[in-house]
Amino acid sequence: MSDHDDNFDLPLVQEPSGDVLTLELDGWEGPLDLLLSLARVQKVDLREISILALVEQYLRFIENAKALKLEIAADYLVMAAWLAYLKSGLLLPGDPEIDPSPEELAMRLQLRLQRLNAMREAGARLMARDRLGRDVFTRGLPEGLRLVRKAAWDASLYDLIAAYGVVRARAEVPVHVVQRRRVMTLEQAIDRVARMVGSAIDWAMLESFLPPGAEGEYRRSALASSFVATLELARQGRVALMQESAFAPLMIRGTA
Amino acid sequence: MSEGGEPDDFLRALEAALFAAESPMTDAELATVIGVERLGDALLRLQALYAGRGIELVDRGGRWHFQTAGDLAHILRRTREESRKLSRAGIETLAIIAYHEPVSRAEIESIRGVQISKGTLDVLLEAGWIRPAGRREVPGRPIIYATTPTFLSHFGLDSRRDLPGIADLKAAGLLDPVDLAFAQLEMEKPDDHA
Amino acid sequence: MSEGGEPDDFLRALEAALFAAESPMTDAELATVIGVERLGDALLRLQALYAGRGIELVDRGGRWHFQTAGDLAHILRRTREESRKLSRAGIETLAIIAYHEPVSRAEIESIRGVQISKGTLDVLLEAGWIRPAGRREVPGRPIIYATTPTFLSHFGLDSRRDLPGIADLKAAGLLDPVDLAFAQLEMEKPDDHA
Repeated sequence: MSDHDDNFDLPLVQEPSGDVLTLELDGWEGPLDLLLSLARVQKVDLREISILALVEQYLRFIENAKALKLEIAADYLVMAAWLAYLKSGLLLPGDPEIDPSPEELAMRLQLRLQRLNAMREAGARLMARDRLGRDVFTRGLPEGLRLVRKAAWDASLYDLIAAYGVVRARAEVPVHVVQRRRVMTLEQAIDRVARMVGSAIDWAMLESFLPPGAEGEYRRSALASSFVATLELARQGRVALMQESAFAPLMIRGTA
Repeated sequence: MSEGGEPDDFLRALEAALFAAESPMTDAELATVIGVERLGDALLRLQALYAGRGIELVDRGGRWHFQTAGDLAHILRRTREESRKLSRAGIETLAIIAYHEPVSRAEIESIRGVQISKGTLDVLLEAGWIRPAGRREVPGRPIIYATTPTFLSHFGLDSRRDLPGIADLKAAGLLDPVDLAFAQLEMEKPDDHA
Repeated sequence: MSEGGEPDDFLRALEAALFAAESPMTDAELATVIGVERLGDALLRLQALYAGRGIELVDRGGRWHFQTAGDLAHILRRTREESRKLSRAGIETLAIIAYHEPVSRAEIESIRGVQISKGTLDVLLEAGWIRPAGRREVPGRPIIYATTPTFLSHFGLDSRRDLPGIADLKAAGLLDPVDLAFAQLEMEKPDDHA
């Protein structure tokens, strides 16, 4: 594992310009595929590969690719971030608080690679079998039998669903509908916060001005609008705002 | 085997070639297929091997082929009832009924965007795949159609709920315009590192 | 005949029916064609009769047919059939469906670590090797896929138990249900309209 760059089984592609070598990322079907090829380079049983070494190879590979200013698909970067996290977990002294543990995550990654590898080999063995119509043949000139519960009209399930696909594709006029989302408008928020703050003398958290039971997107909308509303009300001198530190709760009080 | 022990590889190859052939073959063609100079008496030996069996090897004017023994002809199809492919209109209509049942003819036409001929529904009715399922209580009281148990068994479905939904069709690439789907067949590069 | 004298009329009729059939036949279909109640061990006797010959009788998931012997492939191989080669994605997807069936699309994707591009399932469906096999009763009720009898005959398998190495893979736990939740967490895609 010492001779880093030679370890990579990378297809190298010569750019037309001739001076830049690029790594062909298209050669891999996603990060797991790349990890598996890297793992295979360790030339040991997949059950015994070193996940740490593998993680380092992957990260180095992505670094190389970045250095060569390649377009790297987002999922490769997501995997790189995840592996960097895993690596730090594996290197640092074990923190029993973290669940699942880095060791468990490493084991699962190993298992996933084994599973993919198993399927890849299974596929190759399947394709290498004696196949009907290529290696073995049925009778070339069958006389045919008396019909036994065979419908005279022939159509397969595939024909059926493909036909429906065609019908739908033909009928489908692309219509884009903007989904109506429940939002709290700025006007509503100003109205609401002004009304509520009028009766409050003590400092109150911004969140306490949200409608009770607001959830999900509506809550986010209400929070954003209420925040802007408090800024507007503060500008008008109707409320005072206070925050002890960055990201601390935003406190509001009426000035009246 | 009656003609002295196991057939040799030569005879086995000849047997397989005749079996797989799509038309009767001459002595010379067979020799080419199995890669020998001449067949000698191999065809006669193979013929003897099959004597009295359910199928026999016959020589028709210098061309050889296997055929069912004459006395067993009753199990063969007498009327060449070709199983016919359903027309495109037929399969589309059937698909629409399966996905939307019960539907009236006008509804099918509006989904297909094309009129359907009377014959199309007749073929589906005759095949036993659809049945009239009452009338829609709207002006004109049109007949509505639904699929039958025969339909389900023919297409290997346990229930209509097993039909892939729109999202599945889309995911499988079946909602793409035809030429686009073809381009994505992904059958191209022979891969070397599988 | 090696298996004790001339074949009886019953065996002759069975042989003729299998030779004449245009597609693999089940035990029950064959019994109907030759007009008997049940076949008993006749298929196995016929299979023994053809052992070692250029043609053999095979059982593909309960459907029987004659085919040429595998060791004669070098003589009979037809290259033109090979023109459409399955992509690597196609081969892997087929293997996953065969070894894990029934599986949903999401499960296939989680094993491969990439999304299935449009057309991959389509190609396998069109080849008649896979079929929708109902839905998984989980949120979203995804369609699940399984292999077909055509798959078994194409790849010369008596049943799914004969898939190469399946017993070992099972024993090694490599075919256990996928930990979907974990896989998704880890492989989360930034967008899913690919």
